[in-house]
Order: sequence, then structure tokens, then C-alpha cells
Amino acid sequence: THELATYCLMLADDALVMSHRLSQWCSNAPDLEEDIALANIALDLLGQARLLLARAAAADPSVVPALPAGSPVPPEDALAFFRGDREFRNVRLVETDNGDFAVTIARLLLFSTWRLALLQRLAASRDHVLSAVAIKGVKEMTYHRDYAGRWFLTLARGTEESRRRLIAGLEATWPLRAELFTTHPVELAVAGSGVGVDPSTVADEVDVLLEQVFSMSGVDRPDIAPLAGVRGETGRDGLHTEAFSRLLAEMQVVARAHPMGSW
Amino acid sequence: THELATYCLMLADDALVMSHRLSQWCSNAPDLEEDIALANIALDLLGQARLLLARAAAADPSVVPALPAGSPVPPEDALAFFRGDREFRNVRLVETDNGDFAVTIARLLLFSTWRLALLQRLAASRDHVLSAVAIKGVKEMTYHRDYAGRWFLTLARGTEESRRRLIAGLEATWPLRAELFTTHPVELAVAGSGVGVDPSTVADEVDVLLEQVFSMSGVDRPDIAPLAGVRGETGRDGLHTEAFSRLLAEMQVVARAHPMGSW
Amino acid sequence: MTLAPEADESELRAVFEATIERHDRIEPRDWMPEAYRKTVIRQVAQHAHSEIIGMQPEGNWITRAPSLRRKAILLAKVQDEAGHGLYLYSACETLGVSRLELTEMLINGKQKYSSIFNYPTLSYADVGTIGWLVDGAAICNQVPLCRTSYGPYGRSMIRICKEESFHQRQGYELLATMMRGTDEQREMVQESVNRFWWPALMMFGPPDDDSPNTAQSMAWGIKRNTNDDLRQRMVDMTVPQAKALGVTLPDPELRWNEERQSHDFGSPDWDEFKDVITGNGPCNTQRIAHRRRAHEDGAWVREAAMAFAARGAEA
Amino acid sequence: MTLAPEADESELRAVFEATIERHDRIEPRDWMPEAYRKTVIRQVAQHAHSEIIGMQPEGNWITRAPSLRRKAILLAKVQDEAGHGLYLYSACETLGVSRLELTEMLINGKQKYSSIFNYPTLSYADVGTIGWLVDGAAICNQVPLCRTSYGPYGRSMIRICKEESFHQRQGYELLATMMRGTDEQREMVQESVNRFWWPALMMFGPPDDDSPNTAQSMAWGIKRNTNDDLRQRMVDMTVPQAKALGVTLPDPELRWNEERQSHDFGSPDWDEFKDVITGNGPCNTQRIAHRRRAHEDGAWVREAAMAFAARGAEA
Repeated sequence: THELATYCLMLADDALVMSHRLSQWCSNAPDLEEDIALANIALDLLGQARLLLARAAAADPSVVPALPAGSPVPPEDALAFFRGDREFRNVRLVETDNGDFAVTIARLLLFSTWRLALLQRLAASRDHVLSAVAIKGVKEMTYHRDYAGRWFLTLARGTEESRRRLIAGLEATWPLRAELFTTHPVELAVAGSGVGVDPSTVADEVDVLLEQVFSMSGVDRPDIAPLAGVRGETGRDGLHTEAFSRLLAEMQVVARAHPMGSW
Repeated sequence: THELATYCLMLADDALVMSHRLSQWCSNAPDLEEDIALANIALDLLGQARLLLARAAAADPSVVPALPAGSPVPPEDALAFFRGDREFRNVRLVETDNGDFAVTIARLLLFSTWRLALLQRLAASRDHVLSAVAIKGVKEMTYHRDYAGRWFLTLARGTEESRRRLIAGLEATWPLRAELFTTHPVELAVAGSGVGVDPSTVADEVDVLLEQVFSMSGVDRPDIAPLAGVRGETGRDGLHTEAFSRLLAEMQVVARAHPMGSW
Repeated sequence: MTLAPEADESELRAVFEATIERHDRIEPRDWMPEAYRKTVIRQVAQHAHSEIIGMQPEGNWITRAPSLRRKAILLAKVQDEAGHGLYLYSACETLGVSRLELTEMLINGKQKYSSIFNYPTLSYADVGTIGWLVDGAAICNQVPLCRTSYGPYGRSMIRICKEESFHQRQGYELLATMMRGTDEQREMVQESVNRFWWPALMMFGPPDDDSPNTAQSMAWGIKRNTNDDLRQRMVDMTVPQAKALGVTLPDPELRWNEERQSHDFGSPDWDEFKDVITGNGPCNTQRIAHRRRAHEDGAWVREAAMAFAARGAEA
Repeated sequence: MTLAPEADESELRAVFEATIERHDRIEPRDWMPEAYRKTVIRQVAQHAHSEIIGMQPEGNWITRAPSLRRKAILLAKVQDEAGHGLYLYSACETLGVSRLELTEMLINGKQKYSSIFNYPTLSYADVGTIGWLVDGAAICNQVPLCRTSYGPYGRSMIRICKEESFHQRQGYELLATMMRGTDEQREMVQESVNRFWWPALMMFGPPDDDSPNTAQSMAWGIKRNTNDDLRQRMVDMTVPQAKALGVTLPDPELRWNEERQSHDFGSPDWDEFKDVITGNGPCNTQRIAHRRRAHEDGAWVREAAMAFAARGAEA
């Protein structure tokens, strides 16, 4: 169905775009171990994205952008590389620029705590593909959250500078948090049919987990208003930040130059 | 002829790519006056590029990339937005990242001193279009060179930090200088027929002018080897830096998404 | 800054009020009430900041302009905005505040800029829409300001208004060209208008019954029309242009009122307006961070220029 | 670092030489001549630096990979290179030099890395070509090093070689897929091979008669084959693969020599090689600047981690 496909795109795009941002750390991380760990996380998310894009295409082939007749581009790539920015359904949290390592860690903590909670519930989805993706994803997200939590604590309790940067990073990220728990009509519909998860239902659980990390780290929960959308629309509606079309321009440039290409 | 067209592309691409880099300063300059001045210079160069691209297309329509039948995209835009990086003929000097204001000024000084000398000779071209472009361009380049020279002196004699940055900027730019005076076979051919200028013939004159600026500024002429090409190929042969395909990805993204678009 | 000896104040105030009464200009050396000075500074600074911050949403598309002609038009336009900022900061400086102080008030959030620039630009159509609707609204706002009581401000506005109407025509022309293009381009234009229509109407500020400063500003001749007057003028001006373009304005309540000889229209989402005004708009943080970064990155250059100039003065 | 009392030196040297003679491993705690230690450090560090700098040319295309499958393959490959760097720095640390010292020698230009990474990657085909030719050359170089005399280095090489041959197959497979694609893709592949063929052959180092360190390194069992031997092996291995791919190797002198049962081939441009080795290659400055920036940008994170660990140790 179209709703299931749209829901899969939401989950897929979150993973794909977050993976893109993390992959930009490659050869830029503070140490080799972090280069490796961030690439690992990016690879896990890329893997999730691929399965979810394929599920979206199978659920409703009409979501896949049309390519010239005979194009060998598979559906997952048509979806990743041939949609415009207004057709991407990811939350805005994942698309903004990386900033420094502290911003990246703060974002990864919010993202992985949230997504882990979602996937834990999604494991019980009536859709067997989604359920399988979720079960595999839970293991991955647990590692991502632990990694982010460990670094969050380390930076908070490291040096004065790392603490200052961490708090700034958390504050920069916080306005994008509310969007994670705002239910989109499509999410409501798939939750109703036992296929998807209404993200508002994981808000409390995620909050408790974040509070634990904040309290261990001696960091106050930020008191910053959510980032407004435009006419009430946000990432899930295809309304993104200025950074996003630049991200896509880079991500899609080679694929789009070769719509008949085989890779 | 194809040679004339290729020569026009060389001159056009230098201006277009330099204009692109300068336009990236817009809203990022150290002061409003510099925002305005750098935009002015970018606009002048963009104007030169447009005339030269049109001349290239007129001299040999086969250089213009093919677009779908009925496309309203004019030749200047087909050339700017639908060529790949290997088809651009600009020197590599103009395409590297802006760096800080000092790098930008050092590059602009080298570029404008060189291009002014070229256009001064090109004013006598047997090709009336090139001659007209050159005559107009000489006035513009004189301003650009004066602007760059004034800032070069100011930074050299300003603060310790500005002097340190200026020298670093000059040293970062210097390896790309040799390419400006290396004669490409196409340049040799058009120089032979009185249509173009062999850049090696302006080397001494440019050197004298640069020496004047260096000596007023109390800056030593750098002693740094030229940046090697690959198999002897450099910008004029379509062999560019890694930065260049990223520049084009950004510059061309909207145009390429709409090959039938009217703007 | 002119300093008036206290003794003369009532006489000076009478001269000031007579000047205002005659709809004549107050000049920098003239005596003026402190509250007037502050209000003019606030308004002119806000206007200057809007020009400077306004460079960002459009500047976002310079490197991606889809034709060289449009790139030249856009670059020149954004450059004009820098120029407008420059005149307006100069007008402000005649009241004794430096550009540096004003810039610091901007990046510390102590002075505002037009809320419209806290919306993102998401497609090249936005360049046209900003020209058409945002510059259109600015003109409605600014044409009366050419007669504003503070001389340097009024004279800046005359020059700025000329350039703004040029920009507005260019924006309209871009949209008209795109509407003659492909279906995708038409969709881009409509989508862009959908996003910018309400924010453009909100540019005139809150409804009159919720605009505390309007009365005093009008009495002083700093402001010449109420927010709602100007908003109505904008709607009446824009509806026929939208029709000519072939785009739909996203307001189901919009219709011609034969009796008023004017358009009725819906009410903007004032909650969203307050959200954006108070700093939570989609781009507030981004715009200020950009300005701050540019300002801080440029500090060493400005210092070098001052040091160099000082050395020249010594020699 | 093991310190040998001077008295025992001749005895220790005899043990060392016997170990080398037996083609056995020297281990970190064993006595070794200072020159041997230095040579091993130089070679292993250069190898480690090559892995780390080698992340850049391929990493340049991760964000632009044209399919998600290729993106995953590329990201995993670059990650493997970071892993190789990690083992090799560890192998080096067994000789008493820290990773930080090695990194500083890299970014200060005191230690080298493979000259191949000073060439730019200009299209996605380069990802395939680097896998096929550059990893191919690396394997020719490294397989013999699995038997190198220094234990930790040899054991690292065993693991690395396995992964490198996997990467080489993946690179070849990308090129093969592209060759079955469009004309433009075939051109990309050929253009890429044209650029990388000679630099790949230069990876084996200067000709034997111009390679001053080879003899000592071979005597010590650090190196197992001469540069020219390995280069010949690479050419013989690659020619049939190029044929299978359908690409032309850009060497007019390349032909089968029936008598030698091997290929004759032209001479690389050793002047270009020297240019690149001495720092003027197309990307030397860029690669080091990138590494330096990442290292410096990460300093506060490494400091935080150390401070945090120290605090944990206290508690």
C-alpha cells in the first residue's frame, strides 16, 4: 500500500541521510578508532536504508521514480538518487551539517536512542519484512547508542573545552528533537494497522534514557523551543533545511549523470 | 574553427570558475565593502565568461553539448552547465577552494595581473569579438588588479597575523602559477594566426608587476616548485583538481535537473 | 552626537515638533527627543540588518543558479542588498551608533531583522518569489518611508525603493519565465508561492490592534501607514499579478469585495509569526550563526586594515 | 624498548643473524641492531601512513557513490584501510615509537607514504582502478612481506593481504560492471586506467640500479624481492586482466616476450616519480593538509578522552 511504502521511506530516509552525514567523518575523525566506529555505524544505517527502500518499492512500486526505459538502476537506487528533496521523508535532525565531534555525538545520542526505541516496537510489526529489519536493527542501534552515550559522558566529564563543546552541540541539536516524536498521519495509520509505530508512544521511554545519560554526565536537559516548520510542515512532510538540497546535490550527482549506468 | 572555440573556452572557463569562487564570498566577506567589491569582480568575470562562451559556440557549434530536442537552453548555458569536468579548460589556479581572505587575495593578484596582461594583448586580436571582449575586459581587470594589489599591501603591512596569513596564502597559491604561463598547443596555434595570445609571452611582464607588489609589501617571491599535472596534463587539458568536480556538482545541479527548463 | 544644553530644551522641542508638523526632515545636527532618536535607530538598524541577513536566503542559490543570466541577476541583486545595508548603517551612524555596535547588537540578538528571512529557500523558484512577494511587500512598506521624518533615512529609502522595484520586476519575470517552462517548473513556482505567501503578509507586522509602537511612530512621522493598511495594499496589488502569472494564492478566503473595492483575505497564522519573531523560526539560529561566523572570521582582516591605515596616518 | 647491555652485543648479534638466516621472525623483545630497528620502523611507518593517506583519494567518492551497494563497498573498504593503519601503527609501537610520534612525523613531512596517493581521484571509475591496479600492486609488494623477518609486521601483513585481495577483486568487479554499461562509462574506465597505470607501476619504487636501500633490506629479510622483479610480476599479472576487461594499457611498448615468457614494457616517467616523491605531485600538499587538519581538529577530543580516562583511574 502507499501508506506502508511512505512509512518505509520515512524509516529508510532517516537511516540513509544519517549514514551520509556520518560517512563524511571518514578520514576526518579525531582518531583512527573513531574513523572506524563512525564508518561502522554509517554502514549499519546504510544497510537498514537499503532493506527499507526495497520494502517501500515492493509495497508500492509507484513511489519509485521513473527512469528511462531499459535503465538497469535498481529500485533502491532510483529511490535514493532520483528523488528530489521534497520527496525525502527523513526528519530534519539527520540532515544538518555535522559540526564538530560534539555536535555529531549529541545528534547520534538523540537519534540512536529514538530509533532503537522505535525498532524495538517495530520488531512486533505485522509486516514480516519490517519486523525482520527491526530485529536486526535493534542490535545495531544498541551499539550505536552505547557508543554515543559513552562519548557523551567522556566529553561531558573530559576537559573544560570538551564540556563546553558538548553542551553547545546538545543545544544546537535539541530544537530538532521534538520532530522525532510528532506523529505524522501516515505513522498514525500504519500504527493503527499494527504495521508501524506511532513515535509519540516512545517519547517517555526515550526521555527517561536521555535523562540517565544527562544525569551521569552532569548535563542539564536543554530548555530550548523546537525548530518551527513552514506552514506546519517538517521533514516527514518533505520540508527540509537549506543544507539538505546541497547534501542531495552531492549524493546524487554521479548517479544522475548516468541514468542508464550499471555500477 | 575548433581551435578558436577551444581557445575561447579556455578564456571563458578561467573567468567562469574564478567568478564562481569569488561569488562564494557573498555574505561571508570580512566587511560589507568587501562583499560588494568581490561580488563586483565576480560579476565582471561572469560577464566576460558569457561573451566568450557565446563566441566559442559561434566559432564551432560542435563544442556545445547536445541537449534533448526542443530544449530552450542557450549555448552559453549548455556550455556552462552540461559539460563534464574533463571538458573544462580553465587553469587549476581558479578552481581550488577559497581558503581565507588572504588566499583569495593572493590568488586574485596572480590571476588579475596575468589576465590583464593577456587581455591587453588580446585587444589586438584579429577576431573582432575577442578584441572587443578584451578591450572591455582590460578596464575591469585593471580594477581587479588594483583591488588585489591594495589588499595584498594592506595585509602584508597590517598586523602580524595578517602578514603571516598573507604569506601562507601566497605560498598556497604559488605552485599553481607556472601553469598560467605554459603554452598549450591550442594557444600556440591561435597566437600564430594572430587571434590569440601565447601566455608565455606575458610571463616577464607579469613577473615585473608582481615583483613591484612584493617589494612594496616586503614579501619575498616564493621559491616553491610548480604543482605537477598527471601524465603532463593540467587544467588546459581538462585535468583538474579533486575540488573541481565538487564545484561543478554544485554549479550544475539545478540546470541539469531541468534540461528542458526555461529560466 | 549633538548635545543640547538643558536650558534650551523646551524651545528645541518646539522647533522639532514644528518640523514634524510641516512634514519636513529632521537632520542629524538638529535637536531631537531621546525617544525619537532611539526609535529611529531601532527602525533603521532593523531595516539595515534585514538587508544584510536577507543576503543569505537568496545568496544560498548564487552558486546553483540554473542559467548564467540568472546568476548575474541574482549576484547583482544580493550585492545591492549589501549596498542597501551600507547606506542604512550610515544613516544610523548619523545618530551616533557605529556599524560595529549595530552588528554586535544583531549577532547578540539585541536587535531584530525582518522575520521573513527566517524562512528557508528551498528551490530556485524561491529567488523569484522573494523578488515578487518579499520585495513587493518591502516596497509597500518602504515607499511611504521615503517621506519619513528623519532625513538620512528618507533619502536612503528613495534610492533603495528604486532598486527594490527593479528587483521585484526581475523576480516576477523569473516566475513568469518558469511558468512558461516545464510542468516541473510550474510546480516549483506554485510550491514556492505556497510557502512564501503568508510569511510575506506577516512582513507588515502584527495587526494594528496588537501593534503597540505604531501610534507614536506615526505621530513622529517615522512610520506613515498602519500595518493593516499596508497589508491590504499588498493583497490588492498582488492578486492580479498572481492571476497573470497563473499561480494560486494559498488562501481560501481570498475574494474581491465589491463594496470595499478591495480584497477580503484570511488571517495569517499569528502564532507562527510569534514563534518566528521570538527566535524559533526555521532559520533564526542559522542566519545569526552565519552572520556571526562571517563577522568573526573577518576580524583579522578588519584589524589589518585599521593597523595599515593607522601606519599610513603616522607616515 | 629492549635495551641490550653492551657487553653481550656480539653474542646477541650472532643470535639475530642466525634468526634471519633461518628465515625466522625477530620479535619485539629480541635484540636487534639499531639500524635494523630504524629500517623496520621506517618501512612499517611508511606502510601505515600509506593506509591512512590512502583513505583520502577513495574517501573523496564515498558521498558521491552512484549506487547504495557501491557506497557500502567503498565505505567498508576505506574503513578497512583505517584498520590496516591501526595494526601497522601497533606493529610500529612494538619498536618503541608511539602513534602520535608517527603521525607527527607524517604531517611534518619527516616520513613518507606511497607516492600513488598523491594523484587525484577524478571519477568514480578511479575507485575501481585503485582497487584493481593500486591494490593489485600493493598485493605484489605485500605478499612476500608476509614472510618478512620482523614478527609483528609479518603477522599484520597476513591479515592485510587477505583484505587487499578482496578489495582488488571488488575494484576489478566495479570496472567490469562499468565496462558492460554505457559508452560513457567505458570511457570513464579507460580514462582512469590511462591515468593510473604508470603511477601504479611506480609504486614498486625506483629501478633496482637506483634503489640504494634494497640490498640491506633484502639481507635483513625485511624486503624479499627487488623492485624490478615485483614490477615485472605486476605487469604479467595485469595484462590478461586488462584484456578480459576490454581496456587498453597505455604503453605502446607493452608486448609478450616469448623468450622470457614474460612481458616487455616501457619505462615509467621517473622524472615525474621524483617530482611526486619530493613533494610536488598533484596532491601532496592537499593530502598532508587534510591529515594535519583532521589531527588538529581532533586534538580536543583526544585530550578529553585522556582526561576522562585519567579521572576514571583516580576514582
